[in-house]
Amino acid sequence: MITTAPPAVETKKNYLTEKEGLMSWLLTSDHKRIAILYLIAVVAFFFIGGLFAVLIRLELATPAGDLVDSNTYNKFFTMHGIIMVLFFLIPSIPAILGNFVLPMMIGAKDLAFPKINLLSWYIYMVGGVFTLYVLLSGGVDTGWTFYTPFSSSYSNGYVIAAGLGIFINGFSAILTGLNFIVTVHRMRAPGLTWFRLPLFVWAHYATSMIQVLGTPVIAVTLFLLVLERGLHIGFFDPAYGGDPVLFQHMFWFYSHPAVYIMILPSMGVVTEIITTFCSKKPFGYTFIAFSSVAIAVFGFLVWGHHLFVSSQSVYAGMVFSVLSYIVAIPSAIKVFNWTATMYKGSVRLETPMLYAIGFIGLFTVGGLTGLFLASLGMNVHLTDTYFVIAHFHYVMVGGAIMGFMGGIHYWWPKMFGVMYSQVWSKVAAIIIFMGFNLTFFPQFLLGYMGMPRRYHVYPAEFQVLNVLSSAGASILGVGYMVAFVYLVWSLKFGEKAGPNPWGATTLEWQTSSPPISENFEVTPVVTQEAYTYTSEEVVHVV
Amino acid sequence: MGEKSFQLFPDAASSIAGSVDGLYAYMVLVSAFFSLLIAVLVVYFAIKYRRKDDSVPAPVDEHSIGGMILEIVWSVIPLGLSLVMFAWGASIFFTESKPPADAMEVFVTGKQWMWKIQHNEGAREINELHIPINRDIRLTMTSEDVIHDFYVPAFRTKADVLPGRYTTEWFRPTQLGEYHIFCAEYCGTKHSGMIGTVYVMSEPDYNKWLASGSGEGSMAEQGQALFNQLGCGNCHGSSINKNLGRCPNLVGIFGTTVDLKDGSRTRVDESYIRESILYPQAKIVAGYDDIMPTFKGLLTEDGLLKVVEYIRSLGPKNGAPASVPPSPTETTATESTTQPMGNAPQAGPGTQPRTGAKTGNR
Amino acid sequence: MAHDHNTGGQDENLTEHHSEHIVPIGIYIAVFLALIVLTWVTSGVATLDLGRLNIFVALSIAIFKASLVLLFFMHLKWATRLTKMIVMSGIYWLILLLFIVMMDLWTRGWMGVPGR
Amino acid sequence: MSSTATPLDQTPVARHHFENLEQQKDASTIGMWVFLITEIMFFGGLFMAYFAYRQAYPAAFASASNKTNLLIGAFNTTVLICSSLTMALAVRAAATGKKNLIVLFLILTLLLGGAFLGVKAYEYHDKWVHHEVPGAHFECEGCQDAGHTPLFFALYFGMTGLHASHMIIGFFILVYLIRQAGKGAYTPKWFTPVEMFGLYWHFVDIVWIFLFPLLYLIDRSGAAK
Repeated sequence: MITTAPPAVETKKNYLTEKEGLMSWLLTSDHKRIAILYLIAVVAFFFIGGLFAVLIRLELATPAGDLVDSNTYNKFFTMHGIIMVLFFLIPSIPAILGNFVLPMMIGAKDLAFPKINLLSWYIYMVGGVFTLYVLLSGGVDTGWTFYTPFSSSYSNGYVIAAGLGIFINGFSAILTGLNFIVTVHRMRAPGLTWFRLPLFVWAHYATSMIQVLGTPVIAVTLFLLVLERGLHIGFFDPAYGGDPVLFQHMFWFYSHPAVYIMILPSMGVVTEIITTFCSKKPFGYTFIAFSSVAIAVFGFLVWGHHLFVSSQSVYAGMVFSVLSYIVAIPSAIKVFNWTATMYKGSVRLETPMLYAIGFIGLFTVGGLTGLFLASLGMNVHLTDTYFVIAHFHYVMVGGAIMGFMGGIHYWWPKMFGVMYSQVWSKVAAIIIFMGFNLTFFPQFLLGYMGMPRRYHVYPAEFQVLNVLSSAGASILGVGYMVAFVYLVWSLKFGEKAGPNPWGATTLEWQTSSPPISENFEVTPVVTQEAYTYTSEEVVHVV
Repeated sequence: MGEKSFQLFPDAASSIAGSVDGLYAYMVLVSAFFSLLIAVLVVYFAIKYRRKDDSVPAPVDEHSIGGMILEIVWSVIPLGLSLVMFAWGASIFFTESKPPADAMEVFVTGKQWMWKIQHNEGAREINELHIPINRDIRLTMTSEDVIHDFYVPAFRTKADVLPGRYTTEWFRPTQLGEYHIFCAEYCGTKHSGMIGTVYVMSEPDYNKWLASGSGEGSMAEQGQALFNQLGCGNCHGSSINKNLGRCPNLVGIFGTTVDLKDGSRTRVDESYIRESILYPQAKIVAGYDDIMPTFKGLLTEDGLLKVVEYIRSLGPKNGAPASVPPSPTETTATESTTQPMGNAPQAGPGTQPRTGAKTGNR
Repeated sequence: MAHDHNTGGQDENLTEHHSEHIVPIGIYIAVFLALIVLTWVTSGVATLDLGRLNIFVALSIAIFKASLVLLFFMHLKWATRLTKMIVMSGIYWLILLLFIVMMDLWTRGWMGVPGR
Repeated sequence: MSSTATPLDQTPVARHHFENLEQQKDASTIGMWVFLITEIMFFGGLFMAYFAYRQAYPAAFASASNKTNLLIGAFNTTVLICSSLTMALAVRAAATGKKNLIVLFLILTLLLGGAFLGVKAYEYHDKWVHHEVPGAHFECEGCQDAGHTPLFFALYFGMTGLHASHMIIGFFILVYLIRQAGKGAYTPKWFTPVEMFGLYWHFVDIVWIFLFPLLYLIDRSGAAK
């Protein structure tokens, strides 16, 4: 694929060392440095959100509410949801890995609007500060879904501050998406046609479409909610003549596609990892590429499956149900194509590949259980139970976070020029996989038995499964901690990684590790399709 | 329910539970098949094609293994299987959405954080629901504050309970016993305390329970009392004094479709009556002026339900599909409570007073 | 090789002068007059009782006016295919939002069961 | 609007990560249009709420809409269309390199926009005086379905308020542009900020073109009474 692969010149400074001092980071417009800024902030939010998860699982280890009172518990799961969904999952892969890798993958020096990129980080931080303020001043207890009229007229929490935090944060996602769209259209290296693009880029392009088209709707919805709560101007509360189901429509118009914001980039990461570690062109390139776009487009047509029991009309429910089944097909196509890519590949079970395989397994389960929830008759029984919790954690933790971890491990040598411990990283991957399944599989059973979500105390017959789940959560937590420790350790003590430790073919591996500030010594010219592996080109360094 | 400390599968205690479980079994089978298929293939490929030296495999020509055909196969088969899920689920949902016409009426009001339940015969209970086995039960539900959700896992059904409107849920219990009622829509601090119990009883036990209940009269009677107390009859008239001219007479309108002033039509159902009491000007019947004041704030949700039930008991015009002869048990159960209905004048052309009263009292 | 070779990887024929299209002043004036006239026409028509046609007429005129602004003031008429696609996707998604939610609101009550 | 950072007093050059000026302009144009579709969706949420409630409570919307002043509304629409024309002419002046005309037309745009906001402020004040602002003291004299009329006014203030806030943001950018244009920052080779702001201003105009019939023109004939 590549014609210019300049050797890493040792004397040339890389993007990490070229400028020094805090201000050089805070005022940078280098997409790679902004990615690092995001990495630090997003991981911090991940651990805050994770702390709440730990507290939730601790409380649920016993049926009675003996650790905290109901009000506190409600704040725990609300903060867990808000932080994990809006401050971790949505920015995680696009803003960190996408920001870092996407311009390099298309042979560009930077994103189209570097200053807007930095601005989006600051907006994210301002949104984050609002959220932390909510957290420290007493929390919010509405659930991350903010359903009216509870949120607008009954909740005692800091709904307005939380709503503003999410509102502000939304613009960060919009700007990132806008930047990616323009970059992919305008900044590709010579010769890099659409069908030579790495599939990671396709996935991010589709993600950006959702961010740009969906996020404004949640912003205006929360804006109306804040008006209703703050000024008692009625929009959704029946007491003012409003329709609370309209809020749900507007909320899920964004928040269902938001699930695809979380999973599509992860799918892109997994595609990259699988092709690299099978040294093989992905099976069905065009199908994987177009399935990303199909998910983004059809993903906007299915939000009503969150409203089957909400007094939405039966006929609307039927339309949403059948559309939900149709949007499942592109995901199925991807899973089959990944599997087929491994066929007759040259499989190396390095750490990123372990995460990718874990992703395929967990995402398959997450996706298939989504089919249960798309079915009207089944949804009536299962919605708002732990089945839903298990389903979306299989998709978001088993899918999105596995992809994130895989991506971090895959591009870590590129980002920092160092390699982490191969042994510990594999151990951590296996611990995370086991812990995850132990945490969330019992929740499927709980859900079918009817345990509702957001329950602080629960009947005794649910305890055994809840204890299993809590045990799994502690294993999962250990897994993440181990990963955190050896990754940080590697920054200082890790072995130096070459420019292309995995023998990958995409453009970002054709420059030094860490890259120079301009990414490439010379703008690369692309003459081949993506993922063309030939025996000579692969440099196996590890 | 209570004595079991551990179980892996919920009780199945309603007529719908069997079909939901059947669909569940189908979905579990399909999911298990595909999960295992993918897992086995991935693990097998990972082992079989594990890299042994640094050579790179010859690229696989997608055409040689029928790439396009494979893509079509693995798109179409899952689509077919999932459309079965859709059709099956939709048919169950349709059944769940359409209560049988002769279902027994129970009224549910959700409130932070309790369930208030009123039986048509007048019995009232909190966080408990006593119902007879093998009878269709129809819940008409509303909320006084936030959104709740009435969920009985053993019946495999739930529906949101919203403020400002009525929602409906129905089931037919098929197993004696006690089952959980959960609030399944997050409703605030004590959300997880908003639970209750359904007691499915045999018919005689149920009648006995009903007889020991309160003597406040049936829902419709209490509704009629409110109707008179608020002076509604002064304008809307009654069955004897049918035409006062300024306001539509309410006898026999329930379930019919009326023409509105703005040229559209609406069906007279619980929601419409509710809206007309609270927002009388929203949908004015053709030929009348907007002279009715709002009763917002003057009626509680419970009271509103009673008035609505009273107007329903005035019944559809004769021959309307909703009037089904009551079953013998109902007659015995409601015989005594129908007497006060005699206070309401029961004449007038086109109205079958006894049937109307009993229809309402079912 | 960089400076004389920038379009290889980019979308087809996007480098023509899309933005510098100089529109004759006459077109601007004509569009402007049309917009003004339509504003007063739509205000006038609104005072007639056309029943359900009223909203239809009002929205049609509004859509027509918006199209004039888009095409001429915003130069969409001379814009690249990509720009047109971006605008169309925005409009498409807006219609999606409006139409699908209205689909729910319109079909409520068809069952004849409250809340279904 | 990244290009606002471009140096003013020299021949414009592409920022380092662009191959050339053409690519940079292209990028700005696409970026601006993508931004505008996010704006479409942003207002779209309010339009959604509007249509939902209008179809649910037609009588309330009809009578509440009659509380607005048709003449003022039509006048203000005219003012805004005029400002759109001057904006279009400002862009044209930039493209043809007439520096003084740019400044003139931008100032006209600013003045017309100011007139629009002034009229809007008068209307708000009028509503405030007549207690037609949703809230505790709300009343709507002679309105039908009084229970639902606050919804109309909530949407009225929500939609026109959001629209006005876009205009106020536009004001600040206009002032900046006028200053830069006065310094001769925009040449036929590079006038991206003026052009991008033009797109924004016309978009704001389009929003109003829809708000006007939706808020002012319901049942003006009084047929529903």
